[in-house]
Amino acid sequence: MSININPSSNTVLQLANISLSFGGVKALTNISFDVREHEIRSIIGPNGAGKSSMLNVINGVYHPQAGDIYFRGEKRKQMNPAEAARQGIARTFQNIALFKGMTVLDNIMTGRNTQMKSGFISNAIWVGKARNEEELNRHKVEEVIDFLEIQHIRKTPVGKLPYGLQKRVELARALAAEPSLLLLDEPMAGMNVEEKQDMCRFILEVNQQYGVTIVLIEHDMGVVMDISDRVVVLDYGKKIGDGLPDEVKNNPEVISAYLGTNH
Amino acid sequence: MTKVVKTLTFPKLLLEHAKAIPKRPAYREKYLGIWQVTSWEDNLKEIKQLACGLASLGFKRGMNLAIIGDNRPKLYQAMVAAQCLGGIPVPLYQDAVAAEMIHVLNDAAISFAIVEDQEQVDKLLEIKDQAPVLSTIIYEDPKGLNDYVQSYLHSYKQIQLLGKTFSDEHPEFFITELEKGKATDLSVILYTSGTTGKPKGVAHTHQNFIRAGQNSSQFDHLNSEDNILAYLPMAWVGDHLFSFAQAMVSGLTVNCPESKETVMSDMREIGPSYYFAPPRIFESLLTQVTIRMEDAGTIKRKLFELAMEHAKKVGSDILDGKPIGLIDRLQYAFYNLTIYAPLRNALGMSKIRVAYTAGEAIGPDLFRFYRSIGVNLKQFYGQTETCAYVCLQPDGQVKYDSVGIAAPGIEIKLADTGEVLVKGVSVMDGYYQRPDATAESIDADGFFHTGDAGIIDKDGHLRIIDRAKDVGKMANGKLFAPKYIENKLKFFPFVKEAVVFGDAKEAIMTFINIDFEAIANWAERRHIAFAGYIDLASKPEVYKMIGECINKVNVDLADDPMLSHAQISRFLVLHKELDPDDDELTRTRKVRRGFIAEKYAPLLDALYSGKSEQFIETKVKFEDGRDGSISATVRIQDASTAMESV
Amino acid sequence: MQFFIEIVISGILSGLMYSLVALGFVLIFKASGVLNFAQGAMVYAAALAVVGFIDYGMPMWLAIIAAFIFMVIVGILTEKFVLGKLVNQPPITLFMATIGLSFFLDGLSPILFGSEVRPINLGIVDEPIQAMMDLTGIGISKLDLFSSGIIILLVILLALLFQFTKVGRALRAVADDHQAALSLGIPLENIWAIVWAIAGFVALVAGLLWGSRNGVQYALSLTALKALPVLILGGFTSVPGAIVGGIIIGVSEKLAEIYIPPVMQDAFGGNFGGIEGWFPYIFALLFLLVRPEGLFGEKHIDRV
Amino acid sequence: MLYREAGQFKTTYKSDSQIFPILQDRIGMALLLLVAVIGVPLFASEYWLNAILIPFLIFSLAALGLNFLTGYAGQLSLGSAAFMAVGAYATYNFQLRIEGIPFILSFILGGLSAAAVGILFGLPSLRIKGFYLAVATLAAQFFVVWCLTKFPWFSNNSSSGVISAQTLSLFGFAFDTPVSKYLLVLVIVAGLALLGKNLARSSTGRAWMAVRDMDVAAEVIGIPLMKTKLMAFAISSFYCGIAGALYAYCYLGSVEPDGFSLDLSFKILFMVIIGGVGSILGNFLGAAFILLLPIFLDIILPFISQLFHLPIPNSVVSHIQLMVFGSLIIFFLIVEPHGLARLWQITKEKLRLWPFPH
Repeated sequence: MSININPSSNTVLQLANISLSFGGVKALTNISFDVREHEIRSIIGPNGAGKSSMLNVINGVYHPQAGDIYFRGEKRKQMNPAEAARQGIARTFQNIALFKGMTVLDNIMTGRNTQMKSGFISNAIWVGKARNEEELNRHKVEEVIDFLEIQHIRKTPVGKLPYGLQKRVELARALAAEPSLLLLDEPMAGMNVEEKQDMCRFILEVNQQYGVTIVLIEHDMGVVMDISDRVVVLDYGKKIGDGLPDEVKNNPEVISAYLGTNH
Repeated sequence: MTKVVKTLTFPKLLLEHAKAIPKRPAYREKYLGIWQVTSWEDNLKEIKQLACGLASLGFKRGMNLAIIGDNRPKLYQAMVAAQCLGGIPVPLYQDAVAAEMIHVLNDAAISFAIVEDQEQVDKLLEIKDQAPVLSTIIYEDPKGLNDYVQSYLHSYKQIQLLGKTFSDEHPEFFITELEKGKATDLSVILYTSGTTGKPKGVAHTHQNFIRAGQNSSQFDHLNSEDNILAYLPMAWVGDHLFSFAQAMVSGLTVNCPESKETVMSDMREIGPSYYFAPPRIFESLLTQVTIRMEDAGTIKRKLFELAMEHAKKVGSDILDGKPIGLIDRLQYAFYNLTIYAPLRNALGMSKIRVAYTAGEAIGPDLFRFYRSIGVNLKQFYGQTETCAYVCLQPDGQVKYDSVGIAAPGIEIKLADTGEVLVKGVSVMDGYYQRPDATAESIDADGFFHTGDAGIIDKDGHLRIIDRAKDVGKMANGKLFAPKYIENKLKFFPFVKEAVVFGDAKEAIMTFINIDFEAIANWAERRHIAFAGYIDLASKPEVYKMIGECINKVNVDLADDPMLSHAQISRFLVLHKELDPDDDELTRTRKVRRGFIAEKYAPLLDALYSGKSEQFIETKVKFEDGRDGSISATVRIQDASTAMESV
Repeated sequence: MQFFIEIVISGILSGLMYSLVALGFVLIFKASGVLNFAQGAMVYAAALAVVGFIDYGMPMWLAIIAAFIFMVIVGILTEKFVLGKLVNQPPITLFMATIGLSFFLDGLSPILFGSEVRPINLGIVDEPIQAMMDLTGIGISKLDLFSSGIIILLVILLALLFQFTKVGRALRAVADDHQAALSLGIPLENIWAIVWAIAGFVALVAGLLWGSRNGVQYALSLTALKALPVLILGGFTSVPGAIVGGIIIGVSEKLAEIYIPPVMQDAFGGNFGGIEGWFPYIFALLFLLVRPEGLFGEKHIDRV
Repeated sequence: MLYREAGQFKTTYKSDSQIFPILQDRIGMALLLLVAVIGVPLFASEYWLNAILIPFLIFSLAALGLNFLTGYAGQLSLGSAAFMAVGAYATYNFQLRIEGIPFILSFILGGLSAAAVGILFGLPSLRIKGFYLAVATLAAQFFVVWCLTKFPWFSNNSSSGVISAQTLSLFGFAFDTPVSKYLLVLVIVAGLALLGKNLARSSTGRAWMAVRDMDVAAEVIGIPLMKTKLMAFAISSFYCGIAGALYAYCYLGSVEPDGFSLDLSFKILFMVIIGGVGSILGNFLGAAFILLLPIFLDIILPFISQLFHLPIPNSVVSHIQLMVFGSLIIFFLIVEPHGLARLWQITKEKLRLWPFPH
């Protein structure tokens, strides 16, 4: 996997006064924060605080009514998912969004689609270009499979896998795209301790070994405080805290927000 | 096939193959989803680069190179690389915990180590202070290691790059160093599993293993077309003979599985033509077969049973080429099409020409099963000190209770204690820096004392009954051969381990270790609920069933005039599985009877004092290395003995 | 002008007939999220049942009751043996199952009730109302008017049912949230069975009305195809949508029938009649491209 | 049971991603083709060729076309017959109006015309989903058939739009015997099936399945929905178009627009469902099943009626056919939503595991 560094500034992503609402319901109100190159940036907050919506805004699944997004210095009102992907933003979803009808291998291969250029005609004829490209990308994918230690389920249909492994496969699919910015939506939700440890290990290695910038949503405070460089706290769609883990931990507003809900 | 030359070494064999069969695969390794092939010429290139790299780091003639990891081509290549420089590879058991490694590292004065991955690196770093000489660690798989800062850590790749530049500067270096090698140089140091005391380093010369390899290869006509699956510890003499010596001699292809979990499926993919496994593996395979067949439909199961009966009847005779009636042959052919062949296929044994087993006595039924479905399974005999090369079973004269005849170039005789003595090509140079120990085990006439008690039957086949020292006398002065009885017990699929006591005692007692998988399955089918290992082990039903097994053994013993007195009178089922990590078994899973006797003294006393149950608490080491203890009240039961048949 | 009005009115009236069939679709879709392609086949079956029972010697009223019972049974069996077995399957699968169901019914009902074309006589003749004719010169068939009346009545009836009965509330609840429906203490299966029964009743009414116009024949089964564009237009879940959509389709279709073919005739020559087969679809489709959520449907966002 | 996979290891991704990775399958396929190319022409009767094998192959192709759209890309279509019609009529006109055009070329052009129409009616799929789209495809069904009937130009002014296919000839060789037609169809269908399989296992196919299984996720990993969906419509229609051309030229000889009715569309849909959505093999199984079923019923029903001494008039027979069709669809959707193809897959797995049950 290639390291993709933007020399111009070390702020990769800047969100300015983002507001988002569905019909009348306000999901996000006037939220601003930034993400720096190579950091692990966590977004925390009680359920329904708008964390997932935040990610959806970042990679363009939702389009905010107000506010601007600066990605790699480029200003835009909103992102478009496919374009975001082509620019190196990959993500996983809170409730797994794998392609149920396909094998693990194929699922991860779809992560390479943006890199695969051969048209449908050469695909149909198969020999030559398309095939070489297929093999090249298969090799890349196999590296990811090796990295995430899922060799043994390579050819299993994802539907048949236990939850923890599915999460891992989804991460694999995201990594296969060789992203520079990786959005993880509760990658450890519903995992047992062992699975969580593995997942932590992988996230850290992705971040350190391949220099991928990571925006992380996670409920497990222990994990968040351990691995993130900086933390944003949302509550009812508003930002109530932002800073280093320790700062956030001792922020009274945050504490009160969390006292209300049990996390 | 190469002639035996006084100067022949493994590196020189490498050169020969690289010249003679450059394009043939030397190694295959399942990696990134496919079998990555290393041809003999590439093999040479890789090894040359590594060797030169090691040299440039200061690895010199006479030094020892520790090798730790699962079976990987790069680690096998590392062995040859060391030998090219006149160094000596020292493979360690990769699943040993760090502490266990200290002794070997110091005993062999290891300064260089080539290891597989982060796991092994961490172990070495953990004990580096206790192994002062250790100065350089080279890892094959960089995963997770990139933020390790230690200056003495290098990746395999780096070293090979170093080697490239080095050999560019000194083009002649590699070949000259290689040529300096003599057949009488040490080629490897293998550490004994150490049933008793600290492991000793067994030092072998090139010619030891080359001759053992050549003779055995000729014995079974191995050639560069053959395939073997390398999945047993590299530190174990068997693997060194099969996956290294014989491979280097005959040029056969060594195939390395993707991971421990995938060995079975990888075996299926490769379909080796030459295969070794200790009895326990053949046993667990058979257990799986029986378990899986139990869920089959009635018709299929009936067919299977019929096929198995017919196989019992004529299978092994057909394999031994004995004359068989036409009808039987036709029947066999039919079953072969419908059952045997698919079964061999499912086990990945379709292409096997020769399969060996050794290390432990193998159950007759087990042994016959594989032969009868057309797998040419044979036994051999040997130990670390003899390159695992003493006796072999020739095709056509295979018996389950013998280990075959003296192998080419080997002379065997029995001491009057019944101990087996061996002399010949494969006998070690000596224990590494232990002349005392060497003197103990190799006598003036050059015979190595195996420590096994055996007898030689009428057609010259050797039959091992027990460890010589374990063949004790009972209080009444009659012969007591615990291992012999233990093996008989272990032939039952439900008995995983058995420990028999009775030396200098008036009665014979035994601990049983149940095979959890098999018995759990057995229990489920009888709707016997159980909470876990301990609970299951203490179930009356289980005791009843084990009791029956023991009775069978007693009946069996009664038939043998020499042993009819040595019947089991009482037994108990242990509440925990005997485990190498708790030192109850050796790494090669031999029971340490003495140690167990001490550790479970209360139970043993209870057996002899006639109690019907006994509480005990035992220390255990958990997988993650933590210490803990488990306790249970173990039931004890009398066994029904059989009348001596006159 | 007069002519135009006459067309519009007849359009409205025939549109209401479409609405009636569409209504059947909506009911089932609201309750169980199934697009019941067999609705047309049910109309056919119902009508056949009526004439069939009459042939067996029942009086009209009894035949109708018997037919209703028959439809209820069909509905319940469908719920039990088709949809009941397909829970948690993707909607498309359920849809295809109903296609299978429609084939099944199209095969079954003629076997039970005979396949030859027969009239239904509701005692209302299909002729213009004289008085109105004299007054405005606009001819409206009594039967059409009667039918429309029935349909409006039916809609009101359903509305009341949905508003003021426990079952109705359950039905509405189940439409937006199965859990909520369960909390009302009515098992889903029953609710669905009831819905199918109601749909069966609607089909019966449709069968009677259509049948009384152009006789009971296989063509009735194709009324489903009439209703589908109405559904795209009005949305699968909206009763008013079905009504309004039906009227829009009916009117636009009639107008198109009159005004488009001549234009094309001038352009290409030849006869371009019979556009009612496709016109509603293209019309609805174009409408949809402008307003994907349909007439009354609300925009929905994929939650991820 | 006949599988002997031990020793069939893959040393390259090429060999790992073959269509038939297992040797025994490759052998089986080779034998099958051998029989189809040599055995059938030698032994099959005219009836078999004309009434069963040729339509079987043609419908398989049409089903394959629909399967791309519905099975792989998840866009349900009820208008396949319309695209077949476009293919048939376009080919006819290219033959008719372009002097000495090679028929292969006219077939391809016919297919492309169908593809164009496909894209046109696929456009709604960008705004609407699921049922709405399914219903929308009905528009294509009705509109196309109507156009072909009403615009005399398409049918060269023949009454009620009937066209009678010109004889196909290549380098002076005329495909006018059943055998020659059969072989022609076989070659075309086999070729297109191979291309189809390649598509299905390529990035194109994966993009389709991704859109089918979860379009949001697909978009998020950078798969352009519009391009992917329209391509599915185009390729699907192309295949249907070719099938339509063969239908007219190698099967019926003369066709009328009403021949490409909604019933035909459903027939093809059923082939896909019963054969297996999202499978190449399934289309062939499904086509065979749907084609043979009526024949089977025709044989079996009289027999039954004799058995129970109850006369079954022909009208009833056709009704029973409807019922059987209907109940089979439901049966398959309930019992095996992935159709015969999955059943075959399961049997194959069993054979591979033999003698073990699992």
